[in-house]
Amino acid sequence: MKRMMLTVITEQALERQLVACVRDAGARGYTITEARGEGKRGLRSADFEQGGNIRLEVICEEPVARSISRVLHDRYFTDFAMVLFLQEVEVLRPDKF
Amino acid sequence: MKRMMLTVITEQALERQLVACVRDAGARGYTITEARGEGKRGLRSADFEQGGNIRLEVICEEPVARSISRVLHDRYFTDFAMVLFLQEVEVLRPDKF
Amino acid sequence: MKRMMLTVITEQALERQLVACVRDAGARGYTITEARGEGKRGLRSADFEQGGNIRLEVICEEPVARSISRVLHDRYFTDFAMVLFLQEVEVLRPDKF
Amino acid sequence: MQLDPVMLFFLLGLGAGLMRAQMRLPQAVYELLTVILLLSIGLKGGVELAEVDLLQVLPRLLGVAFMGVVLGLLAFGLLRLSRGLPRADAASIAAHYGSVSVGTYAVAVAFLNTVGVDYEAYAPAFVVVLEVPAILLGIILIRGLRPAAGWSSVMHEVFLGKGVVLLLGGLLIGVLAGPERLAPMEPLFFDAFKGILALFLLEMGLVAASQAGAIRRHGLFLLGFALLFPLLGATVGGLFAWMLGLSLGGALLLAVLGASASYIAAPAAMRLSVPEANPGLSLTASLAVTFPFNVIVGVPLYYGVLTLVYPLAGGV
Amino acid sequence: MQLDPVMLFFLLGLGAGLMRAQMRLPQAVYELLTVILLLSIGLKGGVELAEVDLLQVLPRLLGVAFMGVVLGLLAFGLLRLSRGLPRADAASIAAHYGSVSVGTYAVAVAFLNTVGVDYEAYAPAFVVVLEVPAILLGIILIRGLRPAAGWSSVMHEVFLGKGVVLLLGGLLIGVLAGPERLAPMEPLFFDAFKGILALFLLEMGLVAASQAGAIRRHGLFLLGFALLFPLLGATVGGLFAWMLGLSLGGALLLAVLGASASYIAAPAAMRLSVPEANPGLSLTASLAVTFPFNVIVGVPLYYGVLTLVYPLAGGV
Amino acid sequence: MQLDPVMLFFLLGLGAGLMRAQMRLPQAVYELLTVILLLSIGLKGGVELAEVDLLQVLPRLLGVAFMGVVLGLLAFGLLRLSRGLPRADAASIAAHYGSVSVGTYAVAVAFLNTVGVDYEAYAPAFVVVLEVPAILLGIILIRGLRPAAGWSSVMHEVFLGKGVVLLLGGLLIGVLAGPERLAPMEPLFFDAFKGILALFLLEMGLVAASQAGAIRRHGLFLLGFALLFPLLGATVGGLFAWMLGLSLGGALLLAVLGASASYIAAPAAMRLSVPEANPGLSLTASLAVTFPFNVIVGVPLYYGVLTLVYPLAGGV
Ligand SMILES: Nc1ncnc2c1ncn2[C@@H]1O[C@H](COP(=O)(O)O)[C@@H](O)[C@H]1O
Ligand SMILES: Nc1ncnc2c1ncn2[C@@H]1O[C@H](COP(=O)(O)O)[C@@H](O)[C@H]1O
Ligand SMILES: Nc1ncnc2c1ncn2[C@@H]1O[C@H](COP(=O)(O)O)[C@@H](O)[C@H]1O
Ligand code: NA
Ligand code: NA
Ligand code: NA
Repeated sequence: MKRMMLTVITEQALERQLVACVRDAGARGYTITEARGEGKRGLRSADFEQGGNIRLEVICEEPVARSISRVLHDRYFTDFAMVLFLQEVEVLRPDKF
Repeated sequence: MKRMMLTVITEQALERQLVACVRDAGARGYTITEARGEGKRGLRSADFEQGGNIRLEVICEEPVARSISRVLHDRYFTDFAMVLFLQEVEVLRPDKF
Repeated sequence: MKRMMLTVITEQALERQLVACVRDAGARGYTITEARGEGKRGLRSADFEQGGNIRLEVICEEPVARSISRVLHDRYFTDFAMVLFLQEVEVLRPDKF
Repeated sequence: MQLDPVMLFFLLGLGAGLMRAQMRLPQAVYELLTVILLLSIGLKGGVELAEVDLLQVLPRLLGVAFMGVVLGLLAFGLLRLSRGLPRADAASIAAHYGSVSVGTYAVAVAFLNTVGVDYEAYAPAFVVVLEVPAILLGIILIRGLRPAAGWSSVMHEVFLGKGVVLLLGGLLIGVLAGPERLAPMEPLFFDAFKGILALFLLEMGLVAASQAGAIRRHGLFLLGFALLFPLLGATVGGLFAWMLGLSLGGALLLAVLGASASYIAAPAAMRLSVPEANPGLSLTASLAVTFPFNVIVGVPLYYGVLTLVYPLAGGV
Repeated sequence: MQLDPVMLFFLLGLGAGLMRAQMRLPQAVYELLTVILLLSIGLKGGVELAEVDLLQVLPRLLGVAFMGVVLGLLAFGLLRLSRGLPRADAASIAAHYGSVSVGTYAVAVAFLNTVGVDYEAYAPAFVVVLEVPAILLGIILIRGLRPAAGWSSVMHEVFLGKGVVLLLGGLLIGVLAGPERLAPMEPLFFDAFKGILALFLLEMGLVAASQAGAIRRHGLFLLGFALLFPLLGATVGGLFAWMLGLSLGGALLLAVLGASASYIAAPAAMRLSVPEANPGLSLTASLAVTFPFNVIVGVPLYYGVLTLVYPLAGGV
Repeated sequence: MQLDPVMLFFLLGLGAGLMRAQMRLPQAVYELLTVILLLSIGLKGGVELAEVDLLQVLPRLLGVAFMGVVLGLLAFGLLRLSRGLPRADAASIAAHYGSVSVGTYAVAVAFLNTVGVDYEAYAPAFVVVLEVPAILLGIILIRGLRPAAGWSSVMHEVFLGKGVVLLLGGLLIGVLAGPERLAPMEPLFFDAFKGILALFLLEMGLVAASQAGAIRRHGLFLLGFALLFPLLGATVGGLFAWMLGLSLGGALLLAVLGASASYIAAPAAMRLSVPEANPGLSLTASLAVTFPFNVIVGVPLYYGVLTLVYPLAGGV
C-alpha cells in the first residue's frame, strides 16, 4: 500500500518544535538522523555548540504530509535553514501510519 | 535501470540478525545509518545502554526485497520496534545489485 | 514540483572531492549523513582511522543529477567503494534547487 | 548523615534532567566513563587478590553466585503475585534484580572509603559472579532450555558483555602485574576514580530523569517493587555475607549488590532471549527508581543497619 | 611578557585549523571537556564560598548582574551606529557581548595562578550572574515582551543551559561538601584542570579557525567591533570591580568577563527568540575574533593596565 | 621476561575482540586518546629539547629521515619478489612500513621507563621525521611526480596529518614553555600517560581483532612479510642508531620505529594518491599483524638483543 514520506532537513535547534508539529498534524511516528550540509544559508556542520542539521522522516497519509509541509513552510522558511521534500513509498502495514 | 530499495528502521539490538537475513536473501550489500525516533513502541533514542534505532537500506531486485520484508515481518514485527518501506530507485550499474 | 534526488554512498575519504564535484555541476546544496555498510569492497565501518562511509544527497534538476553521476562514475568507480542511485522527489520550492 | 559528594553529582544530574536542562553527556562519554570504572574496580581487586588464598575465596564466590539465583527466584515469585504482569515480564525483571549494578557498587566503595571501613580485597569478584546467574535463570524461566535467539548467541551476550569482560580483565591484569608495576597507572585508574565516578553519576542522574516519565505509565505495583525489593535484596545480601563470614565492609558491598539491579548486562541479554518482555518495564524500574533509591537512601541506610546488627550477629 | 602555555595550545589549534590540518576533536570530546571545566570552576568556587559572608557577597553579585545589562546596552548603542546592520542583529550581538565566555574566564584564572595573584573565592558566581541578563535584554529589545518561541521556552533555554546549571551545580556541591570531602575528587577536577583547559583551547583554536573565513564576508565594521568592544568591556569591568571593592585579581576576572562574549548560552537562546537575526554574525565575532583576541592579547593586557592603574585608584 | 602491564591491556582488547565481546570504545574516545598521547610525547620531548644543542641534533634527524627512505625501498624490493602482488600494492605497503606507528613508540617509551633506561630527550623528533619520507617515496614509485589527487592535496594530507601536527606542536610548546611553566599540565599529560596508553592499547587490541579475519583472505605471503619485516626494520634501526651514536635507549626507540608500520598517516595519504592499491592489504598487515607482534614480542626482543650486541659494537 502507498503512503507519503515527508523528509525535512533543518537546524538541530528546531527539533522540539518539529516533533510537536508532526504530532499535532496527526502523524504516528517519525525518524531522525543527524546530518550536515550546505545550502542557501551556508555550511552547517555538527561541530561545537551550533549543532548541525537533522534529517526528519515522517511516513503518513498524503493529507497529513501536505499539512505538515504547509505549517513548516509558513513558520520557518523565512528565518531558518530548511529543505523539505515528498516521496511515495510502499509500506507493509498501512494501518501503522 | 530500476531496482528496489528496502528501508528498515528498527532497534539497534537486531543489527546482526538483520544483516544475516539480508545476506541469506541474496542481497549484495547494505548501508546502515544511526537513527532515533518515535512510533508505536514509544521513544527510542541512542543515549545510554539501550541503543537507539538503526536505519538499514538495501538495494536489490524486487523479489529479494519482498522476501526480506516477509521474513522480517514474520520474525520481528510482534516483539520489536520496526518500520519497513519500499521505493523504486534508478541505479547506474544494475549488475551490482 | 518534481526534482531529482541523487544519493551517493561512498568512502569518507572522498568527501572533499565529492563536494567540489557537486558544486562544479551547479547544484545548490547537499546533505551528508555518516553511514557504514557492506558491498563489493567488503565491510566498511566508521571505527578507528579508516573512516566509514558517507551518504550524500543532492536535490537538483535531472540534467545536473545525471552529469554528477557520470563524473563520479568515470572518476571513482574503478578504485573506490561507491554506490549511486536516483529518485524523483516532489519539492515545495523548486527555485531553491 | 550527610550525603557523600558523589551522590550530590547524581542529584545534580537528576535535577537538571527533570528540569529538562540543555545538557547532555554524549554516549561516547558514557562509554569511556564506564570502561574506566569497570577497569578501575577490576584492577584494584586484582592487585590485592594476588595476596589472597584462592582456596578461601573460591567457596565464597560460589556462595555469592548462588545468592544471585536466590534473588532472581525471590523477585520472580513476588512479581507473579501481580495478576496483570505477564510471565515474560516477571522473568525479565527478576533477571535484572538478581543481577547487579556496577555503578551502585562503585558508590558503595566510595562510601566505605569515606567512612574509612575496610572490605575484602576480592569483592570485585562478587560483582563478576553475580552478573550472570540471574540472567540465565530469567531466560530459563521463560524459554526453558530454548531461548529465542539460540543458546550460543545468548551465552555470548551474557558472558561477553563489557561488564564481565572488563571486570575480569582488570582482575587478571591486576593479579599478573601486581601493585608496583601498576603504580604508573594509578593516576588514571585509582586517583581519578572518584572524579570519574562523579561524572558517571551526573550522567546516570540525567538518564534516570529521562526515564522518570515512564514510571507513571507503568503503574504503582512496579514502583512499589522497585522501592521495596532493594530492602529485601540488601537483607539477603547481608545474610549471605554473614554466612560466608565477610567483614562489615564486605557485608555492606554484598548487601548493596543484592539491592541493586542490572542496567548493562541484563537489558541486552533479555531483549534477545525473551523479546516478548517489555524492556521499558525493567529498565524504568532499575534506572529510574532502584538506582536513585540505592545511591541516595540505600547505601547509608544499609550501612547504618549493618553497623547495629552485624556485630551482634557475630559478624566481624 | 611570555605567553602562558595554555595559550600556546590555542595557537596550535588555530594554526592547525587555518592550515586545514587533518585533525578534529569530535563533538563528544568538546562536550566532555566543557562539562569538566564548568564543574571544576563551580566546585572550586563553592569550596571557598562556604567560608564567605553571604551578606557581603550578595550586593556584589547584584552589582555584577547590573553590569551585564550595562554592557548589553552599550553594545547595542554602538552597533546601532552602523546604518547597514538590522536592529535584530544589533540586539543579538549585544546579547552575546553582554553575556560571558567561560573559556576566557578559565584562561584568566590560569593566568592568575601562573602570576600568583589571589582573587575573590566567589568569582565563579560572577560568571553565573553575568550569563543571563544581557540575553534577556537582547530579546526584550526586539520582541518587547513577546519572544518568538514564547517566554517559557526562552526562560528555559536561558536559565537551564549547561553553563548556568553546571556552574551553579558545582558551586552548590562545593558548598555542601566542603574541601575535605571533595579532596578525593581533586585529581580530576583540580589537578587536571590546566591540562583539560589546554585540550579545550586546542579545540577552540580549531573552531575559531573554521570560522575565520566568515570574517571577511561580514565586513570591517563587525571586525572592528569585535576587536574594540573588548577594550570597552574590560574598562567597564574594571570600573565595576573598583566600585564593588574587589581585589586586583577579582578586578582582572571582572574585566575579562566584561571583555568576553558568549558562545554557549547566547547563540542557542537568540536563535529561538530572535530567529531573524543572522546567527553567523554574532558567532563569528565572538568566536573568531573576540575569543582569540582576549586569550592571546587581552588577558595579559588588561592585567598590565590594572597593575598600573588599580592601586592608584585605591583598589586593593 | 614478564610482560609490561600496558601490553596486558592490548591482550585484553585482542582477546575480547576475537571472542566478539559486546564492547566498543567509540571513535570519539579513540580520537581523544590519540590526541593526548601525541601531545604528551611531543611535550615531553620539547621540554627537554630546550636544553639540547641543536647543531648536534639536526644531522641525526637527517640521518633518521634517510632511514625512512631506506626502509621504504627495502620493503618495496622485498614485496616485488611476490609475483602476484600488483606494483601499486607493493608501493603502498612499503610506504606503511617505511613510516612509523606512534602507538608502538609509546609502548617502547613505557618499556624503557619500566626497566629504567634513559634515552635521548629529542627522540620524539625521530617520530616526526620518520612519518613522511616513506610515504612520499611510495607515491613517487607509482605516480612518478604526478599523484592521482595532485601534489598539493597529497602534501597537505602527508604533512598536515594529526601525527605530524600534534607531535610537532607539542615539541614547540614544550620548548617555548619549558618544564616549570608546563608543571601544572603534568597531571594530565605526564602522570596519566601510562593509564591513557593502557586505554589506547585496549582499543588497539579490539581494532586488531576486528582485522584478524582479513589475514587469511590476504594470504601467507603478506602474513610472512608482516612478521618478518619488523625484524629487518629493527636491525636497520639499530644500525642507524649505532652510526648516529645514540644511547642504548635511543637505539631501542629507533629499532622499534624501524620495525613499526604506520596506521594513521600512511593509509589516508595512500588512499588519495594511489587509489588503485587495496587499502585492506596494508592496513591488515600493519594493524592485525605487525602492531601486535611489536607490542607483545618485538619490544622486549629488540631490547634483549640490543643489550647484548650494542655495548659490544661500542654503542653507549
Ligand atoms: N539541493 C540540496 N540538496 C540536498 N540537500 C540540501 C540542498 N539544499 C540544502 N540542503 C540541505 O538543507 C539544509 C538547509 O538548506 P538551506 O535552507 O538552503 O540553507 C542544508 O544545510 C543542507 O543540509
Ligand atoms: N510514521 C513513521 N514515520 C517515520 N518513522 C517511523 C514512523 N513510525 C515509526 N517510525 C520509526 O520506526 C521505529 C519503530 O517504530 P514502532 O515499531 O512503531 O515503534 C520508531 O522508533 C521510529 O524511528
Ligand atoms: N546493495 C546495496 N544496498 C545498499 N547499500 C549498498 C549496497 N551495496 C553497497 N552499498 C553501500 O555502498 C558502499 C560501497 O559499496 P561497494 O562499492 O559495493 O563496496 C558499501 O559500503 C555500502 O555502504
Ligand atoms: Na541485585
Ligand atoms: Na561580556
Ligand atoms: Na617503520
